[in-house]
This record gives sequence, structure tokens and C-alpha cells, in this order.
Amino acid sequence: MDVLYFAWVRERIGLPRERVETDAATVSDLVTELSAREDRYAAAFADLSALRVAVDQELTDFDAPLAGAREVAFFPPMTGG
Amino acid sequence: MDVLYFAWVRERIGLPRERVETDAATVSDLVTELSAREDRYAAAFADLSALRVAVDQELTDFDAPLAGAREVAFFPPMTGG
Amino acid sequence: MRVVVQEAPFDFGAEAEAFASARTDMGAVVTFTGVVRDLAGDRLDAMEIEHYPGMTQKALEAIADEAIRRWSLGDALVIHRFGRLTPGERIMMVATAAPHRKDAFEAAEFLMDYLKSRAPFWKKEHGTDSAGWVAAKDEDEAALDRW
Amino acid sequence: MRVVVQEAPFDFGAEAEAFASARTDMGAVVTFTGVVRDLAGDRLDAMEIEHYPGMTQKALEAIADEAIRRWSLGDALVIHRFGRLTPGERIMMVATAAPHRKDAFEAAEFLMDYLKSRAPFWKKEHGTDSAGWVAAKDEDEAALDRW
Repeated sequence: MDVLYFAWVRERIGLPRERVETDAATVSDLVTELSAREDRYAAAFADLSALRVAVDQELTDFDAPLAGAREVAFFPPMTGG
Repeated sequence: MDVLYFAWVRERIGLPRERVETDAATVSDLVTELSAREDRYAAAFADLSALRVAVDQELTDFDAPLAGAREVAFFPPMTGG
Repeated sequence: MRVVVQEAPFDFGAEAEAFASARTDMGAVVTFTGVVRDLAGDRLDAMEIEHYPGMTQKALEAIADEAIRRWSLGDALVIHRFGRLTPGERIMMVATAAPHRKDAFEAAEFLMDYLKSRAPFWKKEHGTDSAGWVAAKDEDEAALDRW
Repeated sequence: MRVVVQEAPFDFGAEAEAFASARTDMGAVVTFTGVVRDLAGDRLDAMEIEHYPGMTQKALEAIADEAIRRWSLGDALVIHRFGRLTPGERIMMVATAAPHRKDAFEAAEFLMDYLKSRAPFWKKEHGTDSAGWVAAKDEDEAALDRW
């Protein structure tokens, strides 16, 4: 699936998107996998309360299942308007 | 003093303003004087709860004193905006 | 602050643009404009707005001053027409500028609530067959309790 | 309903005028526009607005649909910019049209509250010496509880 990063999550991980092959069942499982890769991922995902997630461009939570998902995005709380 | 009428008060009394010589101490006293003149005044002032009053262009109530007042206006509740 | 009472139409877009351009130190600008509703099948030919010339300007300025004071506005604008308006015409507008959106919104609603019930205007509807004064609504009077 | 996400500036006055002109059967039109504040002595050079291209348009349309449904609006407009803006530039605007003022105001505030916290935009302030992401405010999240 495609994994996207925005704002300081993008800056901390160092790229805006990447292709990830995973069998993670939920968003949380994916976060655990990514955090185990490298320090920059662990740093970005250190405090999940400071992060939001969208699966296939819909806001959801970290318990959300990933079955069939094509795109997961991680970002800080939004500051539009 | 000048007495002014607006909206349906003006239409019922039949004129927009008139000069009134009076010793009325309060707005209520003036209303009593005017109502005694003719039926069209009595009709206009029949229900004071449906009227508002301004003395010298400031909204006030029917107990307000008239000492020194130059202009009294009677009208229905306002419908601006 | 600018308060205008006039018979002529006003240019809503140009007024909104000029208002918003004047204070770029304000993060939030709210406008409201009220329209004589042009309803299909309606028998309204015209809306006549009577006002109290000596008092209107002062009353509107007092309301705008109060809004500026209570919400620390950067600026406020009130334009209100009188005379005979046809359906589709704009009756009035207000605009408020504040550092943040909550104050700009609240101040604009305050201005509208007070204009409705405390500014000396009276509306008469002229229909094809009849004419009648618009009655004040209890809900408009009740809206003032919020402030 | 019109929802626009663009990098280019928009013409607030012209958009407000066109929006208000389109539905003369609506008595009340409210607009809001948000500005990058140009504060004297401020060290802000630019405001960079990042967004999530695939999601932004859909998220804004969902918010506008919800406002139209809940307040039976005649129309709603949302314009939001992304990219690099300088102080004094307008970031976004919303507009709502309803038969009566209360609905137009509430719907505009609802749109703004949801845009602030649920539309995928992130602001970064670029100062003379440093840059930093604007943190979401607890009060903006709390504002959603009203609806």
C-alpha cells in the first residue's frame, strides 16, 4: 500500500510517501512495523496522541483495519481555516 | 414640543409630526392627553404594549419624564435588518 | 468604524472587499447581507423601509460602538437602506474584523440582533392586492437576551 | 455548492458578490474570510499551507454537504488556498445563504469549526530566523462539541 506523511511527520521521516509491503491487520500494527525500521520512524510515531491517520482518504483511528486499504496517511492534527 | 409618529402609528393618526403644547410630566401623561383629543389618537394609543417611544431620539419607556424634552416619537416595535 | 444610512443601493462585493483590505492585521472578517427575498409565486411587489432620520444614524453608531468595545474589533461597518426596495435587492450589510474568528462572528450576530430590534426602521410589504407592516417577531426580541 | 482548493489568490469581493447574487430567494448571506495577519514588528515572512491533494476536496465537500443538510441552506461556498502566502493575503473564505440569518450564521460557524480541525491542511510559519508548524489549539477541537 501507499503510506503518506504530511507536515512535521513528513519532515521527521524525511519523505512524503513510500510504497510499503505489509500484512499489518490494523493501523496500529503498521505503526509498530514502521517504528521498528529506523529511529526516524520511531521518533515520528513516538506519541500517537499527537498524530492523526486517514485510511483511503477518510479520517479514522489507530484501531482501524487495513484489509483492502490502498493508502494510509499519517499527519499531525489539522490546522486549516 | 415636536411629536413624531412612524409606521402604522403615523398612518392611524394621519400625520408624520405635529407641534404639541403640553405640560405633561411623563410620556404616559402625554399619551393620555393625545388620546382624549380624537378617536384616531385613542385608536393609535389603545394598546401601549404594541408601541415604543423615544424621547429626544433615545429609546425610553412610558414612565419617562418630559421635562426639557424637545422631541417625542411613537412607533411600533422596530423591524430593521 | 463606518455607518451609512442611505436610500441608494450599495455595492456589496466592493464594500466587502474594501472592508477586508483595510485591516490586514485582523485575521478574521465576517460579513452579513440581508436581501428582500424574491420568492417564486410571491405577490410581493416592493418592500418599503421607513426610518427615523434624526435617530437612525445615532442609534446605529451606538450599536456599532458597543460591538467594537465588547469584542475589541479592529473595525466594523454598517450600511442600511431606506425607501422602496424590490425583491432581490439588498437591504443592508454589516461587516466585522477581529484577530480571531469567534469574536468576528459573535460581533456580527450581535450587530444583526440589535439592528433587527433596536434600530428605528419599519418594513411595509406592498403586495399586488394589499399592503401591511411587518410585525416584530418574539424570537427577534428574545435574541437580545443572549448578549 | 462550490468547493475550490487552489494555490492562486481568489477575489474575495467578486466571490462574495457572485455568491449573494445567485440566490435572491435567500434572505440572509454570511461570509467569512481568513487572512494571514500582517502584524507590525512581526517576524513572519510567509505562511506555508500544506494539504493532502487526494483528500482535501472530498473532505471539504463532505463538510459543506453536512452544513447544507443540517441548516437547509440555499447554497454554500468554500475556497481554500494552499502553498506559500505572505502576510495580508487571504487564506480562505466560506459563504452561506439561508432564508433567515440564524441559519446562515450557524452554518458558517460550523463550516469554519470543521475546516479548522477536520480538513487536511497544515500551516507552517516561516520567520526571519526560524520556521515552525502551527500547533492545533485545544479550543479549536473543543469548538466541534457545539455541533
